[in-house]
Amino acid sequence: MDWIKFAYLIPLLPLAAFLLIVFGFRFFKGSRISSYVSILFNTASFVLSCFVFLKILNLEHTDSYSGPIQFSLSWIHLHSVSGIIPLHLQIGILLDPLSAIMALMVTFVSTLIMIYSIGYMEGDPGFSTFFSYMSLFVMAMLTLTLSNNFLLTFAGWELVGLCSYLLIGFWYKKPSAAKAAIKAFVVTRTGDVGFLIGMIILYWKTGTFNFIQISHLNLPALLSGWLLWGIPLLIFCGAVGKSAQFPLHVWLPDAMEGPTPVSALIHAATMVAAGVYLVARTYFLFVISPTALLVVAWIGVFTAFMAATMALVQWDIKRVLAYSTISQLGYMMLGLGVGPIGFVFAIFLLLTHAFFKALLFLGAGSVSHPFHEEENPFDMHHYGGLKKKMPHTYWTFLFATLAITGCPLFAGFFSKDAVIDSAFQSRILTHNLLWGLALFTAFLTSAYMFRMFFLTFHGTKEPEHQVHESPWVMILPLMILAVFSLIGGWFGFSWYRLHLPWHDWIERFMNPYVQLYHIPVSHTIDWMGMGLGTFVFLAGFFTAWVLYSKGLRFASALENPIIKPFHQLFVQKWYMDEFWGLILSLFGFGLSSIASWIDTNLFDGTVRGIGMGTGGIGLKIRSIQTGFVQQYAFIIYLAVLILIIFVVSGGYLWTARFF
Amino acid sequence: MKGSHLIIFIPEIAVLSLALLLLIFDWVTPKGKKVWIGYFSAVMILVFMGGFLCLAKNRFFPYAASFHGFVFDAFALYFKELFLLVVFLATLFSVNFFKQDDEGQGEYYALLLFVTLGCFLLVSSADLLMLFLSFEMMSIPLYVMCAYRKKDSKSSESGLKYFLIGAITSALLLYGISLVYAATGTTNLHAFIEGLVSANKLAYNPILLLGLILMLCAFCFKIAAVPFHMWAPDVYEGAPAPVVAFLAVSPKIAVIGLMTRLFLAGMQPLQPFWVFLFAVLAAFTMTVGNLTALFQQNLKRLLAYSGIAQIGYILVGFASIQPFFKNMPTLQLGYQAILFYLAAYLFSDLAAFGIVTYLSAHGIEDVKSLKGLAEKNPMIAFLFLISLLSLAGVPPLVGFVGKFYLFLAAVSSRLYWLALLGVVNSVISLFYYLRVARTMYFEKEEGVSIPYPSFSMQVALLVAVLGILIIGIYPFMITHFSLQVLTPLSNVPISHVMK
Amino acid sequence: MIGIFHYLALSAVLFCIGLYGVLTRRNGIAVLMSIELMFNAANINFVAFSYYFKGIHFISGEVFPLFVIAVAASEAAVGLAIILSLYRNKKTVNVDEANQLRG
Amino acid sequence: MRFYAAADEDHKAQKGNIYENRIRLLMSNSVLFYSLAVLIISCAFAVVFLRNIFHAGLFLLGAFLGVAGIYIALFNYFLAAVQALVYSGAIAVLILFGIMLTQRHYRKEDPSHNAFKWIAFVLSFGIAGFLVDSFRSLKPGSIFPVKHLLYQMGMALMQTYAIPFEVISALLLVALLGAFSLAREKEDL
Repeated sequence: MDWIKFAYLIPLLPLAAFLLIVFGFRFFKGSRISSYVSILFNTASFVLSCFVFLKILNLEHTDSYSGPIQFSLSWIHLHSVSGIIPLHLQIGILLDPLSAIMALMVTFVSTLIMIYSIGYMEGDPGFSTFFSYMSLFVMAMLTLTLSNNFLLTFAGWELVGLCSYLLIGFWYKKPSAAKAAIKAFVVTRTGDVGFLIGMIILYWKTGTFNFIQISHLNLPALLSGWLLWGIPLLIFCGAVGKSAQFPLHVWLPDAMEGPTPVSALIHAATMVAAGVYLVARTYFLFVISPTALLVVAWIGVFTAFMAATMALVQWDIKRVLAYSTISQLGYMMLGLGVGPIGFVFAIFLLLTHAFFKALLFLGAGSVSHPFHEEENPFDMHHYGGLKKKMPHTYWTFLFATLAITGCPLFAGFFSKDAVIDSAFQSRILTHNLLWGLALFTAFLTSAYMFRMFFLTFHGTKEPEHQVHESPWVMILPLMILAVFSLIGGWFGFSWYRLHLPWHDWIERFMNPYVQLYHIPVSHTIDWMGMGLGTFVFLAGFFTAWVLYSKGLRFASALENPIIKPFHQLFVQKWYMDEFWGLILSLFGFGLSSIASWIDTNLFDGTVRGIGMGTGGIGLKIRSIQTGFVQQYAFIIYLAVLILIIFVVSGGYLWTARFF
Repeated sequence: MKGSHLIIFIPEIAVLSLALLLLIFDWVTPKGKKVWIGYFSAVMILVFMGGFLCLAKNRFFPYAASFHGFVFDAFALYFKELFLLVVFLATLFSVNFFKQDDEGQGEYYALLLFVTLGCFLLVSSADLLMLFLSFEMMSIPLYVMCAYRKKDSKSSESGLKYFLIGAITSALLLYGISLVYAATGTTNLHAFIEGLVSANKLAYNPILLLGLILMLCAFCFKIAAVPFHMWAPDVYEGAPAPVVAFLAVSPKIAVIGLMTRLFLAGMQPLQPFWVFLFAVLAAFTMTVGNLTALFQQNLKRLLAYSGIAQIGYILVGFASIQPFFKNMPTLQLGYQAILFYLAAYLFSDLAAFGIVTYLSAHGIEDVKSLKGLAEKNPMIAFLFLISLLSLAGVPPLVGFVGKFYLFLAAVSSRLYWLALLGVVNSVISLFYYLRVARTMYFEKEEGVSIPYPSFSMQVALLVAVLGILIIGIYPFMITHFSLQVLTPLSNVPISHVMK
Repeated sequence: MIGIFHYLALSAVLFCIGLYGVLTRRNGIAVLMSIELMFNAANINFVAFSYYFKGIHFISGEVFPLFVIAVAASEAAVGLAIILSLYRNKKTVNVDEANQLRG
Repeated sequence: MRFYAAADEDHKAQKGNIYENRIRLLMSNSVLFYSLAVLIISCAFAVVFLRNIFHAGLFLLGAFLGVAGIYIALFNYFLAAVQALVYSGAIAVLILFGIMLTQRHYRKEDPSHNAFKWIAFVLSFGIAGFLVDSFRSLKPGSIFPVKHLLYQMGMALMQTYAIPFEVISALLLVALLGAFSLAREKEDL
């Protein structure tokens, strides 16, 4: 049985869960059934993704592999008379290594997070609603992932944005949550405008939305002049918004107002990675334009650096993680931007990052669980010395920290450091600058992560609250994710040539891309890269240990005239919120004054006139309706009379000339 | 006529037998079990729907067959499936409108089926006599059903108004038919069309045009096009709610189907004459419907005017059918758009009327009394919102896709002003749909909560709303089917006639 | 010599008298009677055309009135039932007094 | 026109048939037509103008009978019989019953016509003028009688119009059902 045909069920199963919960709402209310429904359908989707993944894996190692698999359905098909292009839009799914592994990751992580949410959301009045939104989100994310054309991708793209909005504002009674939801919506939408414009120009030039069809076209010939770098950059705008890259990163830290599982799933593991995925999916547009690639790389590395500096000074544990997410996404963009050499590593980082970042968020949720009566349960001022009280959380959190900071043998060591080294390997002078900045950021990463870790779990502070370990339903996903944070990296250290059986697994899996984009494969062991990676990890660790592990020694350092302005800059988030506020107000002021002038002088009169006019006509027509049946007959009769005169006088011959 | 030829009448025979069976059932069902009559009817209708589809797939889908003024083809079958869907939903709406032991339930459902039979015959008719009879078959039971609530003077008045206007237009139709017969010497549509096509001179025979105009007036009455629309709001307001749901959809679809068949089969020579008429009718119907709806407080009246506006949009499709495009008439967007919009209208309007039926059973008749509905009953409010947004044409719901096709058709026929007017009208219509939505969602009122709808109502609403969503998201289902349905109709008028 | 035109003129006049009655009579039953006059006018047309222009379909015109008579009977029956039902509720058969529904 | 040409050929073929004398008789005798026309139109005027609704009903009977006469003038005796039986015998009587049932609350001082009566009068006869005017273009066709008209009608009813014949039976059933359920005293909905 060729069950790969059922791959379209992967996004449809979570949709079914969503519909079931929505329509069964009143039966599920106040019970856990909705969570079971979500998890069941999600698991089914995960199993299906596994099958698809294995199938693709097998296909590639046989001779029968003949490019990506697509299933398409006609969506809108209009014949039309002359003058208008026949419109034939399709929807369909595309199964290739990239989408298969992404779908696998999304379903896997979301299943674990849903299991975790049973414990976390226990007793919340919006329990069922929460799970329905989560299912809808997973469906949208999978649509985006598996789509074979821009149109469906865009639909999924907007739908994940909507779900993110709903879930950030889930506790909408908190004003900050409502505000953050709107901010996230507006900021990401700014980027989407670019995406939409780029997509439409591309359709106009190529006549199709299909990824594969476009990638087979001779693009440099079709897209001349500025379009060659303009289109990829317009599409990159969408990625900048969704993946929270500079300068549109400002929404992500505020998005932490949502429930923690939402932060873990949407704002760490999946949705924010969608921007990276989009760039990877449309990489055929980027590789033809070095300019576009350079912009991507620089935005990526600068975002990584800036976010890391801000993460250094945050006191809210979830905000530290949010900035770290932005920083890691910057690394992924860097990997894509340095050219094909970093492509595979960027994807690899995307996957491993999903595991350890989800784990970090869930761990933070677990940590904050006992503090839920505080005004801000995520404030690290409350924490300290939690190691003894929450051993499971502690150990899993440690694994994630080691993974993200690049401790040898953990996932980040293989993925993140590979991305950094790919910048070095590309042997372009400017790229070496990128590499330097990226390496320094790796040091900062190590520093801020351990700062957070020490502040939370070490120290001698005795917590005021009755601290307890979280329930098993929350711990179990943590443990699974911890295992993957450790071994996740082992599947892809080909670049280090350590010659284990699965040593170049990710590279082999990505083989179609390696061939498509002519990705050079290195055959030497890069001792220097490994050494430097380990070095910056250790440097960051010791910096944090010296400053934070043994009580707080940094207070005096803050008074140092050199450090103080930087500290101020970081605490104020590089004044980015103010920057946008200024732009908005300047722009808004200019625009609004023009608009108000037009409004008062031009439109208002007209609109009011039209409004009164239509209203007046409406009332007049209504007053004809007297309820007197013979009057209706009379009007019909008058109409008949007019029509008869129209015929008998030959008026139709006269009017026919106009058509 | 051989016995085996009866197969082309299977849909009609099935519906007629079910109607008669229900009458007998009403007689033998003991008191206290009467409610099952409705369920039985609904289940049987569902069986018919499946059965006809299977028949179509296996036996005679690509073929067209006719027997003396009765045509059976894929086009008719498409409409018959739509009618069955309407009567299925209307039956489910009605189940809880009756009290448990009410008399006359069997008759009521039988009358619904008789109207459906009339609609069946209308889209299958290829003879003016057949057309007239099926037109009457469609109307007479509806007159009765409008006045079905006998103790309510509003219901009687509604029946009277519908009857009087209906009878007058029947007389117009009949007189028109007699004039058409005078001009062409035949009542058979195919003979008539052959005559039209072969002799263009006939097309400008004033007697023929007079006859056709009078017939058109009768059709316009049924579909409530301006200025033949004035009965609609009054009748809708007074008639029982489930009857209105049925009345607002089935006959309109049937008449539009008949008009499509007439055009597709051979009104092309008369096209320059029609296009102006339909453009003007469409413009007036849309605009008057929407403007008047702005001020309506009563929900049924609001939906009546909204339905008038919807018909205006469909007439845009008729106006954009282009003249002298004989080689590929079905490739014209106009036909496809009309067929698609009918399905869109069916789902959206039935969902809205279903909810109005449910609300009126709980004493809510006005927009004002919807206050706080979103708090009291979020599911109903949500479903109502979806159906209203679909009527307004908001993506990704089915109404949007339908309007998109219609206006695209108008643009492709260079009727830019009409397309523009249509868009402006859609915007105007948003005002009153959103007024309802605002009342439901943002105006608070403490009050008793409204119970959840009954099982049958839930099933019906679910079907309608899922239709809105699924076809809206994946319109190819219907566009593909409508293309299949249209193609044989235009290429081969009627290939073989059974003797 | 009486030709087709005479019959048609007769039917047109009859039709318009019926129309006048429909538009102006207040009594619902009188409106019903006027509608019957309109039906009869159409019937005269059918038979006259069939008689004067005999083509292959002449029989349609001869048979059509039979059906119209049956339809008229059923319309009259239903119409009277509705008018009676209104009469029970409002104690009047005047159609212009049925104007509860309006606006 | 094809149809008309065919009719002419038919006509030639049927020359000299037995009905010819009677045709001449009837057609030359325009007195019959005009007297019937005067009867019908005066009865119709009475129907729409008379104040007394019962008298109007009686004149309706007269108009129906006049139309039956027109059918005789057009040699369709069967239709004339049906007209006399069904229209005059059933429908008119039904209407008269209806009148009698609703006379209890009759107020004599009420106007019998509504406010449209003048404008409707002008416009109705305007429309008649238009119709008559457009009929002028019709050429008077050639006439001939049909042999065994009743037989042909019967065959048509059983063959060509078999389906409408079935439909009309269903329609009558529906009307019966509807009238019955409305006339029944009990509340239905």
